[in-house]
Amino acid sequence: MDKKTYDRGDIEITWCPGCGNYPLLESLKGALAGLGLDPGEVVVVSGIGQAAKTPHYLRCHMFNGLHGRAVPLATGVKAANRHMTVLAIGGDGDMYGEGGNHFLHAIRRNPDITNLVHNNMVYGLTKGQASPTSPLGMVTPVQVHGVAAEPINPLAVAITVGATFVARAFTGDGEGTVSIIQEAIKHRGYALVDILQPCVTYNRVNTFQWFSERTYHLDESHDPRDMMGALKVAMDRERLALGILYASPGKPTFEDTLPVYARSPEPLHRRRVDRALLGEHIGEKI
Amino acid sequence: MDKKTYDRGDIEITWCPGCGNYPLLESLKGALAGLGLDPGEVVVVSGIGQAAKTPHYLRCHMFNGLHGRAVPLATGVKAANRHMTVLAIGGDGDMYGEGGNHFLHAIRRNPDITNLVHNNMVYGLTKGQASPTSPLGMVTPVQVHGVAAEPINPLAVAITVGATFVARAFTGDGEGTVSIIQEAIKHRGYALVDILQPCVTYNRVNTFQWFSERTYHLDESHDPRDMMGALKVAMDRERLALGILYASPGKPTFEDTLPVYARSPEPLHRRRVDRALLGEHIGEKI
Amino acid sequence: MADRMDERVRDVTIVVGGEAGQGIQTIEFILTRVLKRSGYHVFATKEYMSRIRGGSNSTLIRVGSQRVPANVDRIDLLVPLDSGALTHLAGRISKDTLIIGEKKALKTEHNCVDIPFAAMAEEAGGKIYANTVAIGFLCGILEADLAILENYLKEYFGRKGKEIVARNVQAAGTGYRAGGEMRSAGRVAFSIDRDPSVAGNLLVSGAEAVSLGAISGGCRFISSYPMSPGTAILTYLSRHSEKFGIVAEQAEDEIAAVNMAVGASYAGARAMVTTSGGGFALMEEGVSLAGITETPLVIHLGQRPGPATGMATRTEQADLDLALYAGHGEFPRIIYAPGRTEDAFVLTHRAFNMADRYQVPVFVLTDQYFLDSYYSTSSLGDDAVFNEDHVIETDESYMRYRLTEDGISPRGVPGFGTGLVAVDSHEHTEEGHITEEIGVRNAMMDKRMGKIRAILADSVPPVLTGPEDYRVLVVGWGSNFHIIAEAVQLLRKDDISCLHFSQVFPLPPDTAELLDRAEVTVVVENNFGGQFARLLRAHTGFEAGHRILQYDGRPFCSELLARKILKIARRN
Amino acid sequence: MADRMDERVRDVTIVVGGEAGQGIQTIEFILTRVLKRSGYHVFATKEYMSRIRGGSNSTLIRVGSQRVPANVDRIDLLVPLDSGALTHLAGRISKDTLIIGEKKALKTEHNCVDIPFAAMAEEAGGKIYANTVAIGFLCGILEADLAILENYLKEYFGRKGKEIVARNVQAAGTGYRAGGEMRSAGRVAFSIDRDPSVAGNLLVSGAEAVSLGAISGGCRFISSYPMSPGTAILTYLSRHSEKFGIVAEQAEDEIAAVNMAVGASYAGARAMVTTSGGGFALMEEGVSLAGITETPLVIHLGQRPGPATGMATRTEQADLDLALYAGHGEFPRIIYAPGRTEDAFVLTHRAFNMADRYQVPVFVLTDQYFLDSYYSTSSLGDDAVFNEDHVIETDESYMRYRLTEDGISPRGVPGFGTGLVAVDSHEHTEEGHITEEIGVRNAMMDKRMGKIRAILADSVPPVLTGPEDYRVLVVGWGSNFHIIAEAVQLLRKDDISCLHFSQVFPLPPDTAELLDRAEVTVVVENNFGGQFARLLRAHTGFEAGHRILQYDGRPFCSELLARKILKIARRN
Ligand SMILES: Cc1ncc(C[n+]2csc(CCOP(=O)(O)OP(=O)(O)O)c2C)c(N)n1
Ligand SMILES: Cc1ncc(C[n+]2csc(CCOP(=O)(O)OP(=O)(O)O)c2C)c(N)n1
Ligand code: SF4
Ligand code: SF4
Ligand SMILES: [Mg+2]
Ligand SMILES: [Mg+2]
Repeated sequence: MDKKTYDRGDIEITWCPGCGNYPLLESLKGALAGLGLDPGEVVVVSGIGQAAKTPHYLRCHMFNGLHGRAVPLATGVKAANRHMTVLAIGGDGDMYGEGGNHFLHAIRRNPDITNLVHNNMVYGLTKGQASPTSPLGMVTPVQVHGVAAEPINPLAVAITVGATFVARAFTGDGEGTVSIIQEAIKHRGYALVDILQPCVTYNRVNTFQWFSERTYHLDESHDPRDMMGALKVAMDRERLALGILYASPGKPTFEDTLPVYARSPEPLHRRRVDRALLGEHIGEKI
Repeated sequence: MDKKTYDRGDIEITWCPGCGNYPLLESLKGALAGLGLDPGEVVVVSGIGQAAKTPHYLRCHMFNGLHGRAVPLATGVKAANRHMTVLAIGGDGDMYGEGGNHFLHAIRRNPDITNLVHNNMVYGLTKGQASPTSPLGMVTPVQVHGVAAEPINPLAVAITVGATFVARAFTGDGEGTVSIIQEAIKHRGYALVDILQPCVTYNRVNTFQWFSERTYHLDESHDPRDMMGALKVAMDRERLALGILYASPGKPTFEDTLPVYARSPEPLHRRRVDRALLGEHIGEKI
Repeated sequence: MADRMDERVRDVTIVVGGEAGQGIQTIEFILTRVLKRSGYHVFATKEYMSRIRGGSNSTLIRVGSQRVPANVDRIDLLVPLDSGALTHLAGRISKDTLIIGEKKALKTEHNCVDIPFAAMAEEAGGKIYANTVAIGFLCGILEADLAILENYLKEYFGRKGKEIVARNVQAAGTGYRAGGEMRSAGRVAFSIDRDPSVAGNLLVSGAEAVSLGAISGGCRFISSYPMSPGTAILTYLSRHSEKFGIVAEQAEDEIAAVNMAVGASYAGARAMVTTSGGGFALMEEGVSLAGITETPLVIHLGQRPGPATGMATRTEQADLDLALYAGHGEFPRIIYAPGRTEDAFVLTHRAFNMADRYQVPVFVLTDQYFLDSYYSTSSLGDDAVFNEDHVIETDESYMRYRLTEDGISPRGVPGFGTGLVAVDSHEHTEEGHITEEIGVRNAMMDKRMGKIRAILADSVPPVLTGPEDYRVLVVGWGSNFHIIAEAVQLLRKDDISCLHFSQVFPLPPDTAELLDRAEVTVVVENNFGGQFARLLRAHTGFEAGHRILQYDGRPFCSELLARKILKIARRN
Repeated sequence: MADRMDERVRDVTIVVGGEAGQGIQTIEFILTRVLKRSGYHVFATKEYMSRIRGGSNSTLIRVGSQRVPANVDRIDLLVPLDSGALTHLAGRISKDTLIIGEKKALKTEHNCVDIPFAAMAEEAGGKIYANTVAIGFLCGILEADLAILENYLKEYFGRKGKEIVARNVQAAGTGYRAGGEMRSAGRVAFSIDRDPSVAGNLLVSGAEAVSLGAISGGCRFISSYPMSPGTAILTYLSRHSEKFGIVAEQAEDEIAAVNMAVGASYAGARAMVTTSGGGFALMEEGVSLAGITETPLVIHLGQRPGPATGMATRTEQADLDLALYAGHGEFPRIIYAPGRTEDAFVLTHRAFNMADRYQVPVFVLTDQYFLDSYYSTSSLGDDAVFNEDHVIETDESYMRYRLTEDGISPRGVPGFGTGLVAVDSHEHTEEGHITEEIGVRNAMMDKRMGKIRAILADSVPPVLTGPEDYRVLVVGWGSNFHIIAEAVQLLRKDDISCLHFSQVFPLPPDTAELLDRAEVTVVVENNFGGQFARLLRAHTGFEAGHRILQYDGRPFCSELLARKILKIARRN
């Protein structure tokens, strides 16, 4: 399928020129088209932020929700209709800051959704404050004396919480990003892809070059089924591995555990109330 | 100091007979008294739940706040007055469920507070629903088909997020609990003590015996400064280590990084506005 | 005011008090069912502390020849399971209260019939059967049918084995005989007529009625975080999730809960959340999201006293304002506050239809008193309800926010039809994409807010009880329905009526007219501020002359309320 | 209505439009300062899209002989930095608008003076100086002082090195001369008197005034999560945190923010949060906590259009209801909505005193328009304010919630004195420990709610502008102060006055009386529902005859508002 299938046509994209979100958007379109997914079977949910504008630039179903809340919203969408391919997209602030609790618990719940985090290590849309992934010492309009809180390590956290698919991509690596996103979508269960994305306007520390110098591709020697091995790679803050750090397929998804789908995969909106059964049930209250 | 110093006298304690919270309360009093802390220098903050009732049973300063929010509240208290010894107490639902986001970010921020989590692996006060630490398969009034979400591993998460003091205690081990709490209080920075606490009313799986059979004490062979080693111990869900899994002192605390304390440790409530300085500052707007 | 003794003939109020964990609930459960099956109207309500064991709780059971489903202060028969119950209920024990139990253990100076439940239980096999003796005793005193009691005990204890059943039957019999003897001895003066048709009545609590209304309304998704008294709905739907095909998920917090529900609703599942004030406060941003995205959402808000944690297991009606103005920005909403269990069923059902019809958040506002009370009723009205279907199959030209005459854009869901469904929390175009354009903003605000007109025309009118040509009008809303009705009935005045609102927002169209007709208006509310009275004033300009407010965490009592109403009626 | 040309003599409205990132802000910044130092009154406000680069934004600068600090629709001089600005502002360009710029590039049919800024900039060293040329040009046309402009450029660009300074000075000079020539050619008809005293005036934005008021009020702790337009206060206090000894913490979310602030306040630090509607919705449970624990808390709520994400960088006054009823349960609160920058300073200062005095949450309710606007003013009133000290040193008998006559319990903090300070989110005893006891509950509710009486007596009265014996009263609140004042002034009618509320809750005691005196009342609000009008009705019974509402995300314009008021005044 041509990735143009996902183009919305002549629309204005409001990111800054040179922003890492542009190549990311292209990778995402490529990944979706490459999997042969019809836009009608794809639902892209997002929070609020620069990254979270992404669904407006895609021709498919979309729900641009609240800052920090894309993951529970996507969980609800998927639970109501298993036939949909559901992605939850947002920035590092969106997903690890405001949405931090959902990050933890979505992993535990394991809905079959793909979580793409545009990690530019800064709050873009609100003009450059520190995000949970901002490096120590980074000076911002609020962190005037430099960031003092330890940056979060989302990949390591995801692994310890029990995520079954954990990967890192870099917008500078279009091809790699496409294939990682595709693997993440194909994975049954919650899949995290943390995508290093330079913000040319507000992050003067973690630039394209900074990322280029520190990233490397995982090769065959890396076993994505070895949890402690993956954790070790994830804990390395000096050299940033690109690729699938951890993947352990086979765990039941959230939807698998729902009794509504025990007998039928039919989307919930197609179902009607069994009034006879309800009548019987109410009769038990006599 | 006699631990009776911390007794509130003739008050009614509303926990169920046999609840693990009773020995825990005693250990806590013992730990505070043992450190020679005057009740006037101790502030105990809690959320809502059975565990969170604890401060009502202690003679010291207390703030019984909202479900899930003890940690940010305690952070505010400590930031406003460094002279106080501040504890944040609550249940597993309180701290890892509703309060999950604060758990992550308090670790990053590293305020000098002690976080005691009464981990009974169930929601006690609300009558027996699953908590984030409830074991897979546990049947409850809401999880009627058994818990389906992977229990969270708070110690492992804390370590990957960068906590500098991570310990586990068990109410069945009073002495051990006293000394772990004391070490946690003495530690400069955020200290997590996850305390295994049997709930005799709602948790029929993780009973006193269940805990007794699975817990063991860390011995000298364990190096609490070895992060990956600690992580390995924390990741073990079969055998539950008691003691200090990880301790890495020396990291600046949140308060250390605050410019208000650069020149003076004086509590904020003692400070007065420098009107001359303000006048000068306003004058710059001409 | 009516003669109390006269009332007493028609109905008896029994209170059982004791510690949490002593079995009050079991007594209430069995007793109400056996009495109902014996042909008596029953009503039960409870009050309890926020703790799992110990403390002092009580349940109130009214038994009558007619329906008496309202809380009262008076206690005719008091069964204290421990002496703490006497202290706890001291303020409500009068000279007419008959205390039943072991006099020595209770050490009371009140009117006490010495019945050694524990000793009687020992006969049947152990102290553990004391509660069953008490049940038997109460059945005996009330002339319930012994066979029905025995059968019910067999049903109830069946899975515990024959021996347990036999002992319970024996204990009940012992009690029953003692009760009968006391009755024969003329120590009690009830004469409650039986109504055989009551045997076939339902016993449904407020919480069950809301839950059943949700199932009936086609609820397919509930995500919530436990919080008293809202939890009951989550528990009920969880328990029956397989049977009725419902996703019932305990979320990590209330924010996740509301966002999951909005997501499920976007995908076409009728969705709800249930919570209480504090949890709801956390959901407000999500309610605003439902508002601007026009995603149907049903919110059950079970009120309890605030602020903050307040009194977790008590009752109050102080979150009307909260529901009314929840969420930032302006968007339409509907608030139902059922007063009767039947209303709770029908209105919760209706909430799902209305949410879908107008694509707005709809509240079902209850409280602890309402949720924890139940009474005999012939039907929930489930035959009269049906589910509307407002989801359309989309085609390629589909636009989620198409501007239409009535402001309602046909609602598509992903995967049903060939259209794409784009939904946005920003102000958006007809296609559902972000915009800041003035013209579009105005059109979208007008479209959303304009729906209020149609919603108004589709109102649930208030219920007037009493004469049409009232001089005094007692106004209530939500859980106060029966309490006010009984209070006014006790007064036996032909110029006092009650007007009860179960749709509290928007105010039904004829509200002002109904209020204006009264010379004296009294608004009765379980809160400090008189929130409904203020709502009436803000929207109709009508200022209620009098307000009867109570904010101690307890429901009104009909006879005490009657006195307050009478005082106002007499003076004005 | 007054003759527009006549107005024009006294003040000129300049609009600079272009993409985000093109330097509009710099032009505005330098121009307003140079003009003010030259003796002109200035006012500036901006409107912008929710994006970092591109789009189309604009800033409006009014220059006058007198203070004219209100938004207007008309544009006298338009400086479009790109052709997009003309499209963006098309609706506001009239035959009287003079467009200044490179005619060819702008391709406009409107009245355009061809000034090749880019080419002129090349002379000075490059296109990059085009904005400075424009600044110079505007100064020239307005007869600002060239020396002041040159000095200011030296100051402003000083740290960039001599060459940059020299080129800017040169560019400005080129522009200045061109402006002067145009003026001499008689193409503009302003005659704005200079007032030398203005040179010493302050230029303080709404956001700065709130921030300075907070510092002045003794704020020691601010914890917040970024959200437009609330962020500005966090940024300001962060920038000056070291100087003024303030803990300024960016929290992980709004819930953490409010709970941290409550914790800090409990420990004795004057504490605040700043946010906007969506973030505030998440804080409501925390506000309720402050309510029941009687912990002082100041909340700055910068409104923007909702629902949900709405229009993130636009303005609205639609969260009055939200602030008013935020949090579950009932507790007293105070809401200030400053209308002038001086008020913002004084009332934010006062908010801290009142929060401490009454131990209640106090809101400072602003909006994007207010926060982003500024004008010349002689003083903020900082000489008149002082900080009260309400924290006591405790002794061993200390009880945090001691019942007192006026409901105010002396407030101790941990570590100051020998007492213990126990605070509880449940209903609590005088000692601060959990209780469910009816008597205590009632006493505590009465105590807390009773504080409203004292708060009322301690009100900030509304400001009446215009004759005392008005026939028509135009009522406003918050950011509308100057817009309404100018609108009414434009009408020059001696029977129309304006009444502005900066304390919107509780309503000051004389409110009803002031409203009743008018024959015709018009409430002007930047929202859909007329929230303040409803508040007036709910609390005073007074129904405003007319409402002028706007909810398109933009502030009112004084001359357009004047027309609407006139229409109403004429017809009634
Ligand atoms: C509840 C709430 N709080 C705050 C905001 C304001 N806000 C919008 S985007 C954003 C952060 C953006 O950072 P990030 O998520 O990293 O996305 P980016 O812009 O960097 O892609 C914030 C704080 C909001 N919209 N809602
Ligand atoms: C915002 C909010 N949501 C929900 C509740 C209800 N609630 C009170 S305690 C509790 C959970 C208790 O579990 P846990 O924290 O594990 O404490 P435990 O009782 O087991 O000690 C809940 C859900 C609340 N008080 N506030
Ligand atoms: S601010 Fe940064 S992240 Fe946002 S669009 Fe610009 S470059 Fe991209
Ligand atoms: S319910 Fe469980 S945790 Fe709570 S008091 Fe009882 S035993 Fe303890
Ligand atoms: Mg970011
Ligand atoms: Mg627990």
